[in-house]
Amino acid sequence: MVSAILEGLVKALELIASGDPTLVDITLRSLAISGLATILASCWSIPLGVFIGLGKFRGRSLFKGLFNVLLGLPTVTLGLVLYLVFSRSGPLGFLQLLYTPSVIVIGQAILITPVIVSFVANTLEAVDPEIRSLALTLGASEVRASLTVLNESLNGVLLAVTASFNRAIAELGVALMLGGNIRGATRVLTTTIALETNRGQIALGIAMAVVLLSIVGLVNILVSQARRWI
Amino acid sequence: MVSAILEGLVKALELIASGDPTLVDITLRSLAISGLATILASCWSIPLGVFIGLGKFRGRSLFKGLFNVLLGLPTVTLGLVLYLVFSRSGPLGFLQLLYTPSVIVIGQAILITPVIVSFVANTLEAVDPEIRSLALTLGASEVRASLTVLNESLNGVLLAVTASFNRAIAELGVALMLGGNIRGATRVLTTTIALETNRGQIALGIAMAVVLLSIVGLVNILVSQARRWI
Amino acid sequence: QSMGPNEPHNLVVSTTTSLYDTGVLDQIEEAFEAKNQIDLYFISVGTGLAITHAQRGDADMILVHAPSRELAFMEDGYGVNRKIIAFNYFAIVGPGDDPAGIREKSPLEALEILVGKARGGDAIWVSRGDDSGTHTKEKGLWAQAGFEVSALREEDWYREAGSGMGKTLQIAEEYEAYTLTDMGTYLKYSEEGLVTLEVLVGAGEELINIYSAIAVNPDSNPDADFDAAITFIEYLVSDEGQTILREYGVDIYGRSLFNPVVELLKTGSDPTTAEWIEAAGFFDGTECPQEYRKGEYGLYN
Amino acid sequence: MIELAGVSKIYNGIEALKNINLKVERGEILTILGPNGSGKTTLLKILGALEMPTEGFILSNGVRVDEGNAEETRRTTTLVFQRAVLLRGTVRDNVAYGLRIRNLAGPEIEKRVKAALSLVGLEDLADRPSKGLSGGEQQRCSLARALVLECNLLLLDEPTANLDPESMIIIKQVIKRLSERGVTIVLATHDLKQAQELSERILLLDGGEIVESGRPDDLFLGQSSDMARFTRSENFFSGESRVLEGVARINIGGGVEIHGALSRGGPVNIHVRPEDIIVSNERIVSSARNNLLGSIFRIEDHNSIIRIKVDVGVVFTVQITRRSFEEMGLNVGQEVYLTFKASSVMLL
Amino acid sequence: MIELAGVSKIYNGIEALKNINLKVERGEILTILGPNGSGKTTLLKILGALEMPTEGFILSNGVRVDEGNAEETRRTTTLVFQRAVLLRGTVRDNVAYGLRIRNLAGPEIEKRVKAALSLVGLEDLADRPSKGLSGGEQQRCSLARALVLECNLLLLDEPTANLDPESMIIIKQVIKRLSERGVTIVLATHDLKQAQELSERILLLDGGEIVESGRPDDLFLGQSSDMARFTRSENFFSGESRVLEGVARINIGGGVEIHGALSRGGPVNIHVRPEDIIVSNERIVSSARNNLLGSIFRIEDHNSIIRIKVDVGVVFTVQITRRSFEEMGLNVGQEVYLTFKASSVMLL
Ligand SMILES: Nc1ncnc2c1ncn2[C@@H]1O[C@H](COP(=O)(O)OP(=O)(O)OP(=O)(O)O)[C@@H](O)[C@H]1O
Ligand SMILES: Nc1ncnc2c1ncn2[C@@H]1O[C@H](COP(=O)(O)OP(=O)(O)OP(=O)(O)O)[C@@H](O)[C@H]1O
Ligand SMILES: [Mg+2]
Ligand SMILES: [Mg+2]
Repeated sequence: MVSAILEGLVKALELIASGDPTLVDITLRSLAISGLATILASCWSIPLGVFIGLGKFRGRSLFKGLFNVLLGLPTVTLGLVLYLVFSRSGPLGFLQLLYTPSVIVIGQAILITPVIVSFVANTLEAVDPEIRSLALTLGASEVRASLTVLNESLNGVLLAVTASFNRAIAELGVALMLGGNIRGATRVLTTTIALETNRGQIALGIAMAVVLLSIVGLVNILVSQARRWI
Repeated sequence: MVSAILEGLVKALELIASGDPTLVDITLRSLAISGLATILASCWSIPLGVFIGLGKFRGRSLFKGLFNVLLGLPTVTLGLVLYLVFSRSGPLGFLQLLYTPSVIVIGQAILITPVIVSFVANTLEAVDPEIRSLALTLGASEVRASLTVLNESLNGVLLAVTASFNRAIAELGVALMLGGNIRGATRVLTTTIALETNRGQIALGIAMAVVLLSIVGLVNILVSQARRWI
Repeated sequence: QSMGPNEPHNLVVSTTTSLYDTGVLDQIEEAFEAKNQIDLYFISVGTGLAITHAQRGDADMILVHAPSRELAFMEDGYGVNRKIIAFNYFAIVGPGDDPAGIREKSPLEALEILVGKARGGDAIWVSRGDDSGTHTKEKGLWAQAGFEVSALREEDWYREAGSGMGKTLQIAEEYEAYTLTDMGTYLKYSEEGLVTLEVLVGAGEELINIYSAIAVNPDSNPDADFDAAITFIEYLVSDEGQTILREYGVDIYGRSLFNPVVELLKTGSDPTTAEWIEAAGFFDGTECPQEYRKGEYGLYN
Repeated sequence: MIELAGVSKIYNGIEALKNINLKVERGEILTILGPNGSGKTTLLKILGALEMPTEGFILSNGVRVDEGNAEETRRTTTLVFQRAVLLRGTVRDNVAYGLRIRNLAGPEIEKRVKAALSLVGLEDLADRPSKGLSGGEQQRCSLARALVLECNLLLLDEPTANLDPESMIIIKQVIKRLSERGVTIVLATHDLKQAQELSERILLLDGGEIVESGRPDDLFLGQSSDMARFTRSENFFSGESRVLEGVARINIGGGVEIHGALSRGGPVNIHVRPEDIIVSNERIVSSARNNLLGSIFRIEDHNSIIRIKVDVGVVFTVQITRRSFEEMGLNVGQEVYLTFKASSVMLL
Repeated sequence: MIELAGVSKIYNGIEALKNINLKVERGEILTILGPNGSGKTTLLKILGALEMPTEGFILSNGVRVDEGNAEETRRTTTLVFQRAVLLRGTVRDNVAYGLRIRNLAGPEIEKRVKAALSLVGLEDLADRPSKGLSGGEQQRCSLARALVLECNLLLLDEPTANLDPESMIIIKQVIKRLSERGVTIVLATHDLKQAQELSERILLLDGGEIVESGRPDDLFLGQSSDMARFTRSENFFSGESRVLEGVARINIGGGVEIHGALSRGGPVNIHVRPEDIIVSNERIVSSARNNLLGSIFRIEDHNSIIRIKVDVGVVFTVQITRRSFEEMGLNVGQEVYLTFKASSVMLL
């Protein structure tokens, strides 16, 4: 039965080699959705992580704990809650975003927010606190000093961001509940994998997973190359 | 209609207050499975993380990249692959572990391995390299020196471990594919949430999610308290 | 959705997983979209969630196979214009050596024997346990056979998978157990070599599985694309739709997965089956009682 | 230009500074001396508006500094840390940091960075990554990074630690030159020679308090006991004391026994002020209990005062007036007697 | 006891050490001097088996050290880093670390830690978390952490930087005492006085090479040009040179112009060896082009040699024999003429 795995590998190669248009479509959609979600989430999560990691306010550890806990939010639940919010009879139903790629972007962005926040905060805490003082004494504003600290721990921040991308592209619950796995519209790699698996098309499911992992691998390699240039 | 969420919260409180035996059963099982998985995974992942984080061998960055990529392994796929391995006709079928809690423990342990490895490796890389030299010059063996570095970055390591526990207890794919969500045997919090959601029992699904998050919160608080004593 | 007349409409169809997973809807979608300016959006979920979607206005119609719940859905004012589109049979499957000895028995008799054997430790039953159409059917069967499901649940041999059909089959396979399955999923899994369970009881009135389409009531949800829903239902019961349903899977499985129903009910070509369908899937002698019909679409002529 | 009023600083219950009152004038070079942990670094951090006092306040050009306006103060003030902290990137990146923040034009930055690097002798290392630098190179990089900013107030925390002699001289010259140009400089150091040569005013901290303050010569020559205790430079001895008939006989090594009016036995630390010792060519017969013979091996001219180092087995420093020095015709290599009273022996 | 043969060390293309041959004997105190970046730290790291040479090898008690047996060497050797690195936990935890590793019994650890802490004067801070320590306290903690191990080979990288004068004296005493007990000590420092007082042998590194090596007095008094250039201690001047008729006239400040046999104009650094200057009571008429009048303000006796500092506007150091010193009857405050040839002016 492990032959199914091998079969899946072979099939994956075939699919990739043949440039199967459905596969290309789904893959590009996955990339676009999770990439956007990662960018979107970074926009608010990195500043938030910096705030929590470097700030000196009351309740900081509580705040940090909260995001740690949110790491444990199951994707189905998040999918469900957001479904209720974006459903036509929900508070944001008027936006008519349900079953569109946009809402998956939003959902995944929310999903990965605690990942980025937690890890950025933690990475920053590990940076020599003197770095911040140094930046300040050289005339940096508080914000600029935070950016400097961030820059010192760029490796950690990049890891947080790529890990969150990996998490986003690999998650199923949100994509399924909010996107609905609609063929040609919101079908992404994970929903396809789940579908094929449910359909008993195990080799195909594995093939898609191989594609997914290749994509993730490629993105990670690109990022780590880009890192060298920073 | 966000009232469903409120309803879920109320229901969660009711369920918790009433000490519903099924709920207690499922919750304890979730805790035990994911807790064991975390402990198990830590046993091999922390040393591996140390090895990758501090080692100076060829292909280190490749190795590290691999684990980063594995962060992006969808749980369904992992579940599927392991299903093929543990199913009766699979290579480990003779163990008769499929649809038992043990196999979920194994599956989740594998799932979170890259989480721990990646983050431990990264945390260790961020530690002042002089710490290792210091330990060596004070007479520490290579292993002892690595432990000292680990100890210096205990915060990061603990975060990696709790994050991986959070991930394990929140994941669905492995629990469903390997455990089968069998009532009274392998049903855990996430599979229950998915079941109730699919049944359209939204409030109940949310209630279970609230329970899950409370558990995660509790565990995280306990760990961070314990951290003070180290 | 308010779209211009020439732009394609999105028609959101919440469908039960076991139907969607057969793949038949993909083929129907292609054929239908080629003819209509309507873009079909199939959302494949559990029966309960499919109904929730429709209730909350997130689907324009549903495809399900749980007549009792369909009636409740319409009674609550959420659905109208129900139309039976196809049928097939559930099957009781089990290990080839059939330790309980139920092969070829009638469904209810088979269940009775099975309980006896199971209580003696010779058989295991795996229930889907997820309130799906199949699960609803199973519960009905137990009741018909004179058992209280709530009591059976507590017995050791009665296992609840709480999962989809495919997973349930896999669990049954692992336990060498019996289970109730829809034909489409079973054939797929069997064909793929994922299960070696055999059909032991595969026909009989009690096992009939009726698929129907219900449009969302525009009174409950004015935004629902009612016209498009009716267009699609009409297509499903059209000759073309029925043909696709009949022919789907023949090339793969050597037999059809679904039986067309329109012809059968209209012409009375197979009175026994028609009778079974009416008994299991009609309410007050009709697919859709008058009060749950809306508009003049000639669906019920 | 900057003033501290009643400043205290407490870190987790540790009182690093206690009630400091201090005024630093434009263009002066103020040196802070003090034992380890006496609060020098803390004082500099407060002057640099990097830490806020727990009590009291700072006035910068008459304006009270608080969290809100600290940034302004920091724009015209810079602190070189005791322990060099370098940012990622090259030496050049590090030195350019403060200028980039100030949005200077590229060529201007380049010019100033180059000048600063050549000042500290790091021009060849400009493109080296900061991580592999040697200790002194790090220190010089961090000095250059501060100098390039041309701030009004330059705070230096042990700027010459880890520097080689040449760099040390250069940095001293740079400090002098900056001060002449009106830059105010406050520096903490353990290099007493540097403190004496460089500064216009010295502050001696101990236990977070200012225990002494004044011009270098006043502090170093007319040594107060605080200063003397701190510098340990002259006539400090450790030894075993035996008390016999109310007089302590203290063996301070080198075959020398000193008589002191002390009642403590066992190990003691003692001090004799250079001013309290009488030098003579002949042995003096008097009530003074200590009478030691030794040879002069160094003579230092401090205008009206002459300081002589005499080796009697251990080295004593003696301070006499130029007049007696000339009258006695003392010179190196000459044998002399040192005489002092038991009551001049102070216990530390 | 430890020997380096043909050792080179290259970091990312940077040659930190070049072909070092060195033998360190049991119980000796060897001081390494050298400008920043000359390889002192690198040499210590190699002696401590923390870094392996890129080329050449180390013999520890005759056994070649490699990755495999480095741990053994490290058990009996310890290095105090130039930049103190402290572990989490308290000062006490830090000092106990090495003993814990060696699985010593609890009471034994406690006893030794206490002794080590009181040696460096940190007994009161034993339970302080290591993170909040002042610079000097960190340095002392890291010294105590090494001393407590009682290793055979103690490597110290600028052990007295950041220390206050009292601690500095204590550490010097500790080093002396350890050496008497047979501990081998190699230390890198920029404190020339300390090097001169403490060490039995000095090594001068420059650009990764040993450029000078010998007993302190030989190096400091009979200064070789390498040593002189490094220490910059005496008769080093910077000034503007104008070349007129083949002779450079160099204005070195203080109203002093020196004539040198140089052909370089513009800013120059020059050096005159103290041995090359003649002292006289009367003005000497001779071919020597430099003739300066000044007054003696310090005289130092170094047995057969006397060193005199004369202020002629700038300070010159002159070295003469005891005999001429006595014959001339020189003394502080006295006016003398300094005479030296243009060819004695060396360009750096
Ligand atoms: N890890 C490293 N990577 C790159 N270059 C290094 C590294 N360590 C040292 N170097 C370089 O090697 C040379 C010698 O460095 P080393 O630290 O031994 O000097 P040092 O004599 O101790 O200087 P200092 O007096 O400043 O402490 C320097 O040029 C330094 O920049
Ligand atoms: N962040 C901190 N947390 C706790 N204690 C601190 C902190 N910073 C300084 N201290 C303590 O305050 C006192 C003064 O420290 P400070 O660094 O100002 O001393 P210093 O005079 O600079 O000493 P050194 O000569 O060793 O550099 C010390 O006892 C030190 O341990
Ligand atoms: Mg300090
Ligand atoms: Mg060094």
